Amino acid sequence: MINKTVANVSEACEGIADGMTFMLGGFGLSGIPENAIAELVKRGVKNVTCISNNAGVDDFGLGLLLQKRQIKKMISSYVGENAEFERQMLSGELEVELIPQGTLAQRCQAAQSGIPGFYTPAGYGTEVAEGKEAREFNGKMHILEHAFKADFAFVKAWKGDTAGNLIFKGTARNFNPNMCGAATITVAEVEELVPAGTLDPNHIHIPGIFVQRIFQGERYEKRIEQRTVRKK
Amino acid sequence: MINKTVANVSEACEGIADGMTFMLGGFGLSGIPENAIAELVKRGVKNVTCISNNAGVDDFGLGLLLQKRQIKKMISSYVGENAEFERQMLSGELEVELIPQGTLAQRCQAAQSGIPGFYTPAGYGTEVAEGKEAREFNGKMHILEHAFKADFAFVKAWKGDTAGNLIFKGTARNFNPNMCGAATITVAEVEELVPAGTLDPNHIHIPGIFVQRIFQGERYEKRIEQRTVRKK
Amino acid sequence: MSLSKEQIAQRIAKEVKDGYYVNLGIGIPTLVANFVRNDIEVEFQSENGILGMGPFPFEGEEDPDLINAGKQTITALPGASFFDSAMSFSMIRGQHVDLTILGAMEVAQNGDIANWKIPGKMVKGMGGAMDLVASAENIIVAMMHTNRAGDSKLLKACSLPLTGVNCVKKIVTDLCVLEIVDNQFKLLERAPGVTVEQIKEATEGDLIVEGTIPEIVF
Amino acid sequence: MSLSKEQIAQRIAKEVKDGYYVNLGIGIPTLVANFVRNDIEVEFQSENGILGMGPFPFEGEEDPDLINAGKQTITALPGASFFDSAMSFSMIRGQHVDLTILGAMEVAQNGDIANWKIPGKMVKGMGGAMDLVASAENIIVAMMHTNRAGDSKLLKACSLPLTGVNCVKKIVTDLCVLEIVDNQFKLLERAPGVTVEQIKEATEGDLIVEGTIPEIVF
Repeated sequence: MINKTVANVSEACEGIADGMTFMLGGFGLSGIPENAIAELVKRGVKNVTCISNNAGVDDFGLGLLLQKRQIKKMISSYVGENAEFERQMLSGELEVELIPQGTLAQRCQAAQSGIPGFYTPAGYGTEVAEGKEAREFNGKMHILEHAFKADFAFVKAWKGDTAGNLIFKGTARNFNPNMCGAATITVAEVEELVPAGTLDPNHIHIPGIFVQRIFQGERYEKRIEQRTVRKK
Repeated sequence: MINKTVANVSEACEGIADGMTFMLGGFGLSGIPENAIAELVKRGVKNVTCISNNAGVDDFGLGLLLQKRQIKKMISSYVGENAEFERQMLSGELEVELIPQGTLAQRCQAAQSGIPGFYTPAGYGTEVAEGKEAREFNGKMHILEHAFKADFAFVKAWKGDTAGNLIFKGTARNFNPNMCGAATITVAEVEELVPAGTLDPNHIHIPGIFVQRIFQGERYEKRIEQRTVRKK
Repeated sequence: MSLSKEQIAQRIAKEVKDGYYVNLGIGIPTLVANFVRNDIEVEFQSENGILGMGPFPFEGEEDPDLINAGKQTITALPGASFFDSAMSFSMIRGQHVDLTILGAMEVAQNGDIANWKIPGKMVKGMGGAMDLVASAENIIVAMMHTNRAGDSKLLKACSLPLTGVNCVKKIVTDLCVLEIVDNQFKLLERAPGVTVEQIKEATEGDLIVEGTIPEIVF
Repeated sequence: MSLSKEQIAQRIAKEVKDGYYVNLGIGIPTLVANFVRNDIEVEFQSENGILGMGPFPFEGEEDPDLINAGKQTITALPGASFFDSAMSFSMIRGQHVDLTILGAMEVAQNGDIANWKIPGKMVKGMGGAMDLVASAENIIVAMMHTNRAGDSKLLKACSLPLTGVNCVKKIVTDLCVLEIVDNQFKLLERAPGVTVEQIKEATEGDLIVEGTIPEIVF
């Protein structure tokens, strides 16, 4: 098998540069690439565009990059959990493109799949549709959306093997599989890295062909955003 | 959980009628819905259009429906293993639409996903592109392809549960997952039907929402088309 | 007496039928799950990637890898499945979800809905709402009839940026149950003790009132 | 001496580099797997849904649920993965596969290829070939230089229905190795003992011959 392992997050981030476009997996704080985000902060990479469903919270996730003003533009579907984000957006320091969540997922998936454009009904008749081709299919209006282009995709999986095969857990899966192979270089961090041949080939969510670099992540905080419980 | 189980293949095929369009999973003879095909032969449904990657062999798979002249039109990517098929096609008895395999898979997937149209480079400049919109994306020509419409999808899985969740095995997976939810009614036959809650929710390939009816299949022959081996 | 949020949810729960896959938005819609009859089988989909969502976990059993679209910790029922975001919206866009219940800031009498943005003031994003309202065949809006300033949220035309056009079918507010018919609000039921006159007053859009309007029965 | 099919495969195997994902077509391309150096890591993709395809199974160990695109029983190597057809073509269309090796009935000097249909005579279908040739950046054709009637298969323009346009990069035949350059066939290597004159005679399309053409070394 082709070996995709790199020693650590630093090696995994080789080649990142100011002005690049990054995809980052996760929904809220669940399934976010914590190690990669920490490395981006540490390296101080600037003027980046981030494609990510959310923007983290003030002091975790992508909020850490926002604090350091490293992000030029966010492409997201929902950004409502972050005061610093709101401040930068309303003051015009931060460019924000809000797009429907399903369109966000499908534009990643389309990039992975070599589908440059597709039609969706989402957003027709709204400001999301402005400047986009509209077309009727089966008596219903749709708009043309394009595949994303990104330099790096940073994803987080539960288990991975040295060949780059990935398995996700629970709802931490979310956008992560759709971003694999959707950028020039896909960097996967995993909670448990195992030798190729350990994972059941029927259970692999993302084959290693979509992953260029994989490493064993460290010190996952896995912070919970809304702890809701019931009494026993 | 919503219970999708039906007693047998006969109940699973309630509502099929002459002139309908069917999707059938499988690649070659691997992962084909053997029980559903036998039922379609038994019921003698006529003038049907079949969307299936292959057309079976003379005496197995969709070849059984061809023998009985039940198929009006085949939509496939490769039909080269079937003498009766070739005879009917060359004599004009059978209408045949050949399309690229990836386009076939994506047109099923698009139907499942509510994407009415998408662009692919496959077939540009060939007779497959005739009458289709061509458009340049990123300096490369693509053609517009549409989601399929079908009345029934017949798929075969390895394991399934009463909620309709499906798990496939090996390369018997192929088109089966992409056809689930791509027709008005999806009928899944499985080698092993288990109670809901038995399967690991992380390992489910197709959630039950894409399946309307599920039943325990019987007497799988699982014929091998090309037995190739090496000596021990 | 206008309905409480719980009562709005309770009334909407009556629209949930056996065998339905249901997507619940944040806020009042989330409460609907508590009122669904327990002699029918329903599965809740959360667009971040779970079908068969269960109640909140017991204290100490929270799993950061198991949340709903509101980022709350949840559980998975036996028979649940997890999937990626693209597949989740295949369920939604592909019209496999039977019922969508969501909140709104404004609903217009042609079925337009606005619920994601107040220009210059509140810009949280549409999340999955635009996909949901553009695709679902059966959309129920749960909301208060008027905003905090007392202005009607049921309008001739939305003033806020739209989430979707011509898509809302039914609305349950603290005052009544309405259906969109022929580009008007048709009054179906009123909250116990609330008069048709009160509803008319609180509704900016055109209201159809035919015959006697029964009180909501839970 | 023209090359045998095995020798064509053996020559093509030299094009397979460490770290490549490779899709092999039916026929001669399938044989390439037998000649890949074993000090490099390569993974074979088969478009029916496996990455990490291994050799044929031992007698008695055939699994009907484990076949390749040629419907032959195969094995999966440790580290292999299975996936559905849509994902398989995501790999292909998305240009994640590094090298595609396939057969052809005709190749034109502009890189056009025909390999799926002889009108009125043979209509087996294109299978995955149209997706492969439309998407792959690195396509090598493996074929005999002439057909059974002795006619050249390397043409100014294809006469058969096309599989793809302007896509072939390299061709290895029983007579030589060619590259498509500026809409012409550029001769790179010749089979041991085969003369440039013989290759010219067997090639209908325009042939570029620059300097001394070395013999193929395996």
